[in-house]
Amino acid sequence: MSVILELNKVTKRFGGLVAVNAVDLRIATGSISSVIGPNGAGKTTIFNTITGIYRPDEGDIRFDGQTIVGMRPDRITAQGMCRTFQNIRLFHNMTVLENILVGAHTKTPSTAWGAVLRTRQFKRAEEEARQEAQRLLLYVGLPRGLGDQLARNLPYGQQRRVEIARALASKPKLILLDEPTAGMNPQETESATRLFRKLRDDLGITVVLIEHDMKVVMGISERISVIDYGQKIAEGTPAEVRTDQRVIEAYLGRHAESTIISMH
Amino acid sequence: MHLRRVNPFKEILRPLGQLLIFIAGSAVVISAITLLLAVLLRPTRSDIDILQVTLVLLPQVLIDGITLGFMYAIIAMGYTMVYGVLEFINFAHGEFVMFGAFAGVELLIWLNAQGVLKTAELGLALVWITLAVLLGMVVAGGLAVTTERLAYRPLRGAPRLVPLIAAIGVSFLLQDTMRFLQSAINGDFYRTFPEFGPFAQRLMLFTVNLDGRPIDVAIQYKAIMLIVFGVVMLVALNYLVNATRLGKAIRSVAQDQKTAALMGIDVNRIIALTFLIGGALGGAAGVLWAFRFTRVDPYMGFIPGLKAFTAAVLGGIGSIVGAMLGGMVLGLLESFSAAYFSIFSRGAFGAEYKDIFAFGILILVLIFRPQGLLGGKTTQKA
Amino acid sequence: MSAHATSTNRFLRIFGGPFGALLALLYAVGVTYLLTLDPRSLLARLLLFSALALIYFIPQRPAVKFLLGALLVLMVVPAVGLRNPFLLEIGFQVAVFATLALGLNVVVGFAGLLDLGYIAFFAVGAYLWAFFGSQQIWHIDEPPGTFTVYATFPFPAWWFWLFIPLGILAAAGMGIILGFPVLRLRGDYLAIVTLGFGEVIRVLANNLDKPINLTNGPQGITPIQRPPLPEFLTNPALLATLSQWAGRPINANDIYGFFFYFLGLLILGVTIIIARRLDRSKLGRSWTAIREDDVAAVAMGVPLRRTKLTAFAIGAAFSGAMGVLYAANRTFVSPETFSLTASISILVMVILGGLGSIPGVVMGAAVVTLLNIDILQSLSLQLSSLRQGADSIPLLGIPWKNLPTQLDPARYQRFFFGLLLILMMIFRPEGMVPAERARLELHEDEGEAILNAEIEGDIAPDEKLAD
Amino acid sequence: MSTPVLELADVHTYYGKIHALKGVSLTVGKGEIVTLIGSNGAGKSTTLRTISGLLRPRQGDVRLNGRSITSTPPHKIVEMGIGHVPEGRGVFPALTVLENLEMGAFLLRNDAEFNRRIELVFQVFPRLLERIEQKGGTLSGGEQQMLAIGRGLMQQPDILLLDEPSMGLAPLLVEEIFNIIRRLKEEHGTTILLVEQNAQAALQVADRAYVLETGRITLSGTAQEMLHDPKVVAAYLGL
Repeated sequence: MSVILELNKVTKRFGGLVAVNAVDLRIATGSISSVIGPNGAGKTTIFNTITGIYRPDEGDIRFDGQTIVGMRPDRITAQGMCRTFQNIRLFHNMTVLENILVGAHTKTPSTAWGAVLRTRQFKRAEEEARQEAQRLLLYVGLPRGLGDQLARNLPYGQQRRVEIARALASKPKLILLDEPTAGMNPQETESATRLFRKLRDDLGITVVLIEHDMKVVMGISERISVIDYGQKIAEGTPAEVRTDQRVIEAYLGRHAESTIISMH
Repeated sequence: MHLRRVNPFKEILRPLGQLLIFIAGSAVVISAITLLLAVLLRPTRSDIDILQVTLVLLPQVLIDGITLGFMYAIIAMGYTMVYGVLEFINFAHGEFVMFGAFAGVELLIWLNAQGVLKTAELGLALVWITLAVLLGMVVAGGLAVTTERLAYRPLRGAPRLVPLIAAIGVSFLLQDTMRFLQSAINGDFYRTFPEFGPFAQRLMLFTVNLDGRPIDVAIQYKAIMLIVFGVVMLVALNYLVNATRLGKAIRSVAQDQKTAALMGIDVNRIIALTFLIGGALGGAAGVLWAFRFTRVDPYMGFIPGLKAFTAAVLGGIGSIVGAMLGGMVLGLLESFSAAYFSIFSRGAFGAEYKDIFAFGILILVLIFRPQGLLGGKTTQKA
Repeated sequence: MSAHATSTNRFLRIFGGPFGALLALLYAVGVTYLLTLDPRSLLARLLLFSALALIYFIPQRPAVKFLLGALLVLMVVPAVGLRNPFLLEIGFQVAVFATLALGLNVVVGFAGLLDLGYIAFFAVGAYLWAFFGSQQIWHIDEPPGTFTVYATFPFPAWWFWLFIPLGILAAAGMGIILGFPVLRLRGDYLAIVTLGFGEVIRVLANNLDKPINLTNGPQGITPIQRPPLPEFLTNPALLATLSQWAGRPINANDIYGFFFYFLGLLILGVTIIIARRLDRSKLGRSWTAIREDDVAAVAMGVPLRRTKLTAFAIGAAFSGAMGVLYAANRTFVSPETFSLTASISILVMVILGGLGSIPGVVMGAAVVTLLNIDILQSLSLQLSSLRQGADSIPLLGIPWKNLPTQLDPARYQRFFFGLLLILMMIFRPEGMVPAERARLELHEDEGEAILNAEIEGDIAPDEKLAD
Repeated sequence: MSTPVLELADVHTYYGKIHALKGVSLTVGKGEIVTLIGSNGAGKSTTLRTISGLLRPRQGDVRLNGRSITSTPPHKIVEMGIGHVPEGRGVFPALTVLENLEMGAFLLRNDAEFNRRIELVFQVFPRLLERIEQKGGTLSGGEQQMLAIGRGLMQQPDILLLDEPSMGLAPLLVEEIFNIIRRLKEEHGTTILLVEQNAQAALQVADRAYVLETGRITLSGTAQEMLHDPKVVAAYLGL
């Protein structure tokens, strides 16, 4: 089993606060995994550290066999890793299609000179990027006509999908989804979960989620890592994690078995 | 248990102590660097004994720097407070300073015309100056509140560029408004601070012996007065913000307006009051500035405004203590660079470069420590 | 452009169809006639400008609009300019400032980086040609005011053409030099630092007369060479013909008026094309993306550093070219031209026209330039002529001649700029001709957008970039 | 029936052009817990913000204890007896736990009464007493929610508006928060209007419920009825 993403003793501090404390993580190529844990446990900080928004204070992060510590976030994206955000960070005043085109930034070969001179190559690159964006729009389950809408005018659930389409436009090998079903109703959550599985099954993309909705986490993940106070306290299959005493104490609570319904 | 009691004594002594540490600390560090430079450069210069010149100038340069530092600190408070509550750089703050200066100077010119200034002894002269400062505070504070109401309040919640651009507009508008008023009434647009009282006299402190030559170290009454005004204002503001109910309301509005409203705080009123306080401080600084540099004109607010902003950023914008430290450091640096640049470079670079120096510092601070010297990361809004 | 046709108001609708085109043409001809009647009339000039603006807004095909506009700009203005060279001067200045405004628009409008020291790049271009295109090089060891007069220039005048690309490069380089340290700054901090940078350039221009004399200090550099005119333009026969048309003697100096007018228009045209094409390219999207949310943009693979630097460099490049042209046109360059007021006045052009909107910015530049060099000046002239007479100010009863000269409207540019900025921000922040994007924002759909409004306050950029 | 503590009659609220509430009417009686459920964007938070005056309705009436507060500014509404614990908690990050609680009693000038209230808060949330000198921003999510509710209690309001108190909390903490809400009603008789995504948990503690869909109330009844209503079950309980 090959490993696409590997964290070795990664530590991130903010002033005196240790947000992530010597965390080890191994994500198998082609797997679906989740990172769970109480609010403020450091899950999003782990994502930010992996994607280069923060630089780890200690430890090593290897993506596809190569260390990415100190690499700029845009370079990391170009290497084939992309993400969505907890609180949806679309470019609100750009159209849906433009949003996806920005996602395709590293895969669009047009240059500024080409744009000024209107070269044939520029026109072809733009046209291809547009078609690809349109295709992605349909792939994530959005209607065709949505491309020219401003992103801010879309309802919440659709915004989440645009964000995924935007991430997919960079042709990632690995996608990090930060609370992708937060604020969705049960039906939306279900269809989103189907989409995540499709990403792996059809496109072969490795998927890592941060999620609070235990139904999603338990239903989709092959492996789960549990984070508390910046440390990894448990790891394993859903069945293992569900019965782990420390996880129950720190996170799931006594009624874990019964409350696994729709608690986001 | 009485949880809500404030110790007023502590709230006065603490900022006073901080202020003293800031002044002494930055003065010592900057003097030491300058003297070190002088020692290093000494062998390269045959024309003058550079160390001696440096030492002779030093006391005056220090006093100039400290008085300037107080003025920057007082003006910087306005930036910092408004930034604290609205996260917005009030570009027109320098113009409040200018309006305050004109108000004070006009009052003194009028008093002078009545003949009451000529005969003023120290005590009475102090009364007149205080009156002028108070009038400057009232005018500038009132102007700040009016500006907030008319130009900034309609823009609340707009993208950040919008109020900033409006503030630039206010700044320009106020400059030319004053120019127009002065031109229409006086025929010309600048005014001079009338000379009166014994402020030019010096208080001898001590004499030092340098190579057998005695050098008198004295301080002008004017400088003493500027320092006293500065201390009083900084301490009073600290007390207001840290120890009063109003201060608590200001701090909570600064952190989260909506929640503050849900606590029963009238957010609009608090924002208006913040402008009032900031503007009044600016107005006071304006009168003191006029007192120090004599001439007032409609464009005089720009440079002190910019410098004070630099000071606020230097100390950590949003932090009141930071504004005091930033003001001191900047005032001293500027006074040192104005005095020594030319001497150290054999006249190649004159005092004009002190502004470039100030901006250089601003850029360096923003690059390496964007939160400023004292700004913590904890104050960031979620 | 066609998007305007859909939102046309009732007044503009009468300019639709072939009849409307004819009507617009008639209006243009009427204005031209007025101008020829009295070439010095401010009203006629304003009407000419209104005709140009009208042509932009009317519901006609772009080709028709273009033709009508070209007619006015390329034929009517030069023709009337023969009789009143001031018109050409205004045209030239509009072209210069429109180009500057377009450059600033790249930085502020497209990339969202507020630059308050933009005039510095213009200064770089201007001083570049001022230094090499004058005799300053001979004076480098002399303090200002002690000049010996030399007969020759160090470089031939045709080097001007070489210095236009050099000016572009120098300004772009300055843009990058400014860009580097401020890359990490946001919004208001950036504004203050760029303002400081602008002041630094001005202070340097003012003080670099020692230790070596590069800028000649506050006195400025003069004379600066103009590019040589081609033979056929200065042909005595041509000049004679033109003099006859114009009803006044036309000399080589007048020809320079035409020369700079057309050269300015050419550079403006190229600038418009470049700005438009960049806006609709990958780079333009990257600019918008970092303006909207830089963290998300970086996470999508947009290189923050390079994207911001290109905005600074390209924005600066436009004004570098115009700086060279301006120095040649004036034959004199001094620090006064590059004040903060100048930077702000360019910002006013961009804001007034519409942030991010190319036609808007050009229009804003025209309005502000007219205000600056024509309207306020004309009012001042009017006032000073009143001052000669014995009349009194109505209502106040004060004789005009007692009015202080300090009250000349021309001295109150800042007042008008300030007022314009405030009013625009309060009532129409998107500008006279809003960018497509801003217009879309205003026509948002109702319906399901409730949520977005509801959560807007809660979406905070809580993550900060580490780098 | 006596006057309800809170009454909304045909309230219409707009965000600019967007018609967010299209005629919402509801009542909350003394000592009741009433919950407002609905999907994201239905207008639940908008309803609370309209009640506490952060938004002004364009039409309709909001009455507190029979008095109209429709055009009263938010700080006055607080004074009149509405405590609003906003979505996202709104804890002042740079103030300590104690100072945050003090802000809740900003309008109160009586020290004895202040001490009485804060004792009560510490009784409900002993964890806050342990953290009394800690800065609000350094608390965990659950503790911040407790602080926010505690601060609401410091106002001793006639009615407490709770906006998504379980949002972003781990299952363990969600349970704890709902236990506290139940205790507030049972032991202190607090009147509560609760907005929740987690309809299941909300209906467990509530007496009555309203369903809000795109700005309109589409269903109302007792919590028990709701728990068994097939439409509610399908749309909000996800079973």
